[in-house]
Amino acid sequence: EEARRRQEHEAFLNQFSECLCTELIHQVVDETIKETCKSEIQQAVNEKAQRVAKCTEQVCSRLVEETLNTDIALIAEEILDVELQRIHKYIK
Amino acid sequence: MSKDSQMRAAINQKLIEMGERERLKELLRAKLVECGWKDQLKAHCKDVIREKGLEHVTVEDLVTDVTPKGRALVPDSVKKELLQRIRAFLAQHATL
Amino acid sequence: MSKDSQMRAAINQKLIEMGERERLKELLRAKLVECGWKDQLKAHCKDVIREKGLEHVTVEDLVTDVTPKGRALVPDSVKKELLQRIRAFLAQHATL
Repeated sequence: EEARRRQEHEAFLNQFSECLCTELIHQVVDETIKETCKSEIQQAVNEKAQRVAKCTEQVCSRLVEETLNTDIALIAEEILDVELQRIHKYIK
Repeated sequence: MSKDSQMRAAINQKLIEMGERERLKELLRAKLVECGWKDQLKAHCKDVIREKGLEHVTVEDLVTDVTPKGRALVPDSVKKELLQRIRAFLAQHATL
Repeated sequence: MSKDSQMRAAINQKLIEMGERERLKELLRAKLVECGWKDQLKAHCKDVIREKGLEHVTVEDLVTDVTPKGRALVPDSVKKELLQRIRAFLAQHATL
């Protein structure tokens, strides 16, 4: 009787251990998955915001550069023309 | 309440009271980092975000997507180690 | 194409599509006149011509000579205003 009871108890403890093990794994794994998903999405959002900010600055700089290149060339041409005309008038 | 249920409740209470349940969870978390599971999970999250596009993924979507793989990726060695630790605790507290 | 290049292309496309890029250039030109940049640059061109002698200066030479100062003379406030305007536009119109 004692041996049978001990055997039953052993079987119970084995089953209990297996169940607890599975339960803990599911709990910890699920919690970690949730935390990781949240932090990975947050990280992706932050990275994207940084990229948008950086690229916007680059696009802005390029636009300024392009406009300056065009305008500086136009101004230089205009001033040189004016000076040439002034000299021509003076020579005449 | 059956005898088994009573016993289960008593062990669970003991595990909580003695802080063993939290210690087991901590051990598991550490093992999941140590074996590379967490890095694999992060990489999988990044893949899904890249594939679907950030603007099309919510945290809930991502959890649903990665959970099956996340669970499947837990190495047997980690499960075995946890099981051994649970058995050792129960053996140590044989009166339970 | 890198992620940065893709992003820059997307921003530019949005600005061009809605005519904002041209409006921004016009705004910049207006600001450059308003802050005296254009007058300063004209004066600088005249100085260079005077120093080098009219017969020794081509348009290309003059552009090369005055460009560094032309760039440096753009007030930071003008650049900042332009950047803010682009940010506001993107916030209102673009899903990047």
